[in-house]
Amino acid sequence: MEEPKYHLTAVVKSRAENLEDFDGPLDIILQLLSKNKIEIRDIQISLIVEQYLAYLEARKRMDLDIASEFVTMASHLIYIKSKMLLSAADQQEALSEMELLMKSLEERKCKHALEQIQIGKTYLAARNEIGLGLFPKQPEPLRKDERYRYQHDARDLLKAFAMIAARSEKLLPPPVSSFEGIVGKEPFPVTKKAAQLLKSLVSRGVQKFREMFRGNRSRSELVATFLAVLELCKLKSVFVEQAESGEQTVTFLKMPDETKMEEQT
Amino acid sequence: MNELERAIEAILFAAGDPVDTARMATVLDCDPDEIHKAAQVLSDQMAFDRRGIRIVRLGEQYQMCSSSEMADVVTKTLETRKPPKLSSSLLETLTVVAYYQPVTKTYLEQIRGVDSGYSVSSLLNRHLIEECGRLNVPGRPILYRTTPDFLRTFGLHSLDELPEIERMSLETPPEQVPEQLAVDDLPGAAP
Amino acid sequence: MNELERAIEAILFAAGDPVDTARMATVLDCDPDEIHKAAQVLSDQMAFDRRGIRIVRLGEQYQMCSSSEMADVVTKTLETRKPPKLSSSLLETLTVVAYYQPVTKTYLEQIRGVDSGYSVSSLLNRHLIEECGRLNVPGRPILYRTTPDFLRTFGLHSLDELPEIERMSLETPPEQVPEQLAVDDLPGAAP
Repeated sequence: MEEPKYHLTAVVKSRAENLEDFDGPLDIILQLLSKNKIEIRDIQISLIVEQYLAYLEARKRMDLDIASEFVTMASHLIYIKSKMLLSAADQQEALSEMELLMKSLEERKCKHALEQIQIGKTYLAARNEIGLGLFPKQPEPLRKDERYRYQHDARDLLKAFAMIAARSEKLLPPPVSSFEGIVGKEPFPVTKKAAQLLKSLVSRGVQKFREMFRGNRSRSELVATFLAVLELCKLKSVFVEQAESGEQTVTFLKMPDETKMEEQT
Repeated sequence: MNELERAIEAILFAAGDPVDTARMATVLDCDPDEIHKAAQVLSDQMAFDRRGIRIVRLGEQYQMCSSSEMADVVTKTLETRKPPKLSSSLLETLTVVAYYQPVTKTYLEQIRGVDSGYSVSSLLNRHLIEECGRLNVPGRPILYRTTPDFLRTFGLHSLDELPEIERMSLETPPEQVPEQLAVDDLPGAAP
Repeated sequence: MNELERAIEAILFAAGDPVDTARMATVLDCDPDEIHKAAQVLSDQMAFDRRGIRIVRLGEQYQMCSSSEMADVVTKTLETRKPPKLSSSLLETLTVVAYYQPVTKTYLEQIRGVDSGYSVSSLLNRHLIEECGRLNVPGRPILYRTTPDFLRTFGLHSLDELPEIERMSLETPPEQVPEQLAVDDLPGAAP
């Protein structure tokens, strides 16, 4: 449904309070009127009628739908305008007339929309039974696979540890890994160190405790030396005492029992 | 029957509900077009062999269902019934939703000119329409659209198959109190 | 494919659940033996064609199901919700197992200070920990250790790559250290 368009000069209120030209169909003019974008006094109805006739002339035929719509709307315009011209007191009444007009326009649209819907409804009604015999089924129960499928940062483990520590308010037993390089393994065997010490003591008799550590290259060798001295003491193979000077000395007594030494490794 | 067709057959069977082409494409690591092609081959073969099961296309989804030729034995075995045909007012409401979706109840009542609360809830119950969010205006009214079940029931493969009509754009009035319009389309359907 | 096979296919599809042979025989107005024969033909044909769907006999019933070869893609497609990520309590339990393994439930409950039965079984389900023998003490409690899945999840190649726990993280946080202990470490901060 093609609607005729109208051109009116300097009727639409712009922001700058200048009046701009209007181009568009009649119902837009009515809308603009209702929103006070156009003053009824600025509208020349004769101009609209002229343009409408020109439109008819161009189309060379009468569209009854458009014609009746035009007559309804144009007559309303004339009615409203004549009321406006009569007295300012009639303005309110004129405005409610406008609203009524707008409403009837909306209703016309709805009616048309519903008529159009009937086309679709007829089409659907004919197909109403096509799919009624197609039965879908319930989903098959899922075979659950709960295998974990996310990636975590290894540091999440540390955070979790901190959480436990914070909550328990007591020291957690350190895990085995914390002892690695201290006592977990014995990179420098105590037995080997004990043998070295014995060899050195046998040749010299007495030695300063401090000297036993001379030449030790690693923390584990230092530990081994200390443990070896303690172990040899326990086996009564050496004797440790503090001299007047405050210096500890180690004295060789006898060779220890071999089997007991082996338990060390 | 190739591997892709086997997989689609298994998925559609297990799902029961319509399955998105895109979802199958992701899982089966292939192009959606390949899914469409394979599903179409399967569907055609089933129709040609007049099998007891069929595959139907519903927009961008596929669904497996029993053949309508077998509707009688299926309903007898399962002791169900074919759903009844839609009444004229339900059909009208459904048509408005189909053309104007997503649409609010107020908007469709404006077009139909009658209260449509009963029709809407009835279509929701039949899974022919569903909620699809809310309109961002005061009151945040619920929006409705048609479902894949709607397509299947009416033997449509997509909404594009609906005949073309002129759609009006209405001035949406502020949410109307349906009091003035409270002539329910179902006489005696008191709330 | 004959009419009886078509009907059985449609019925088994729509039912989803197992269907009695007798019930199908009644509905299809034939002998149960004929149902058995037709269902068997259908079942064999599907297996032979390696279809995505299969028919299995369960005593006097038949059921249609998706092929187990397709279980993976079916599960992937249908899983609507991603399985949840590890909760903090699961993560804690897993951490204790990782650092103290092999470990009994009692020991890890002692460390965590809370009951951990649910966490342990949940981690077992997710294949992040596994049983690895029993501790040789009265009651012979089960020992747990982490799995290769655990290493993969945390991007580790071996347990040696577990981040080292710093002394700080093992100790009570400073703000919770009792006053007398805290000041000892500070020279000149005599009470």
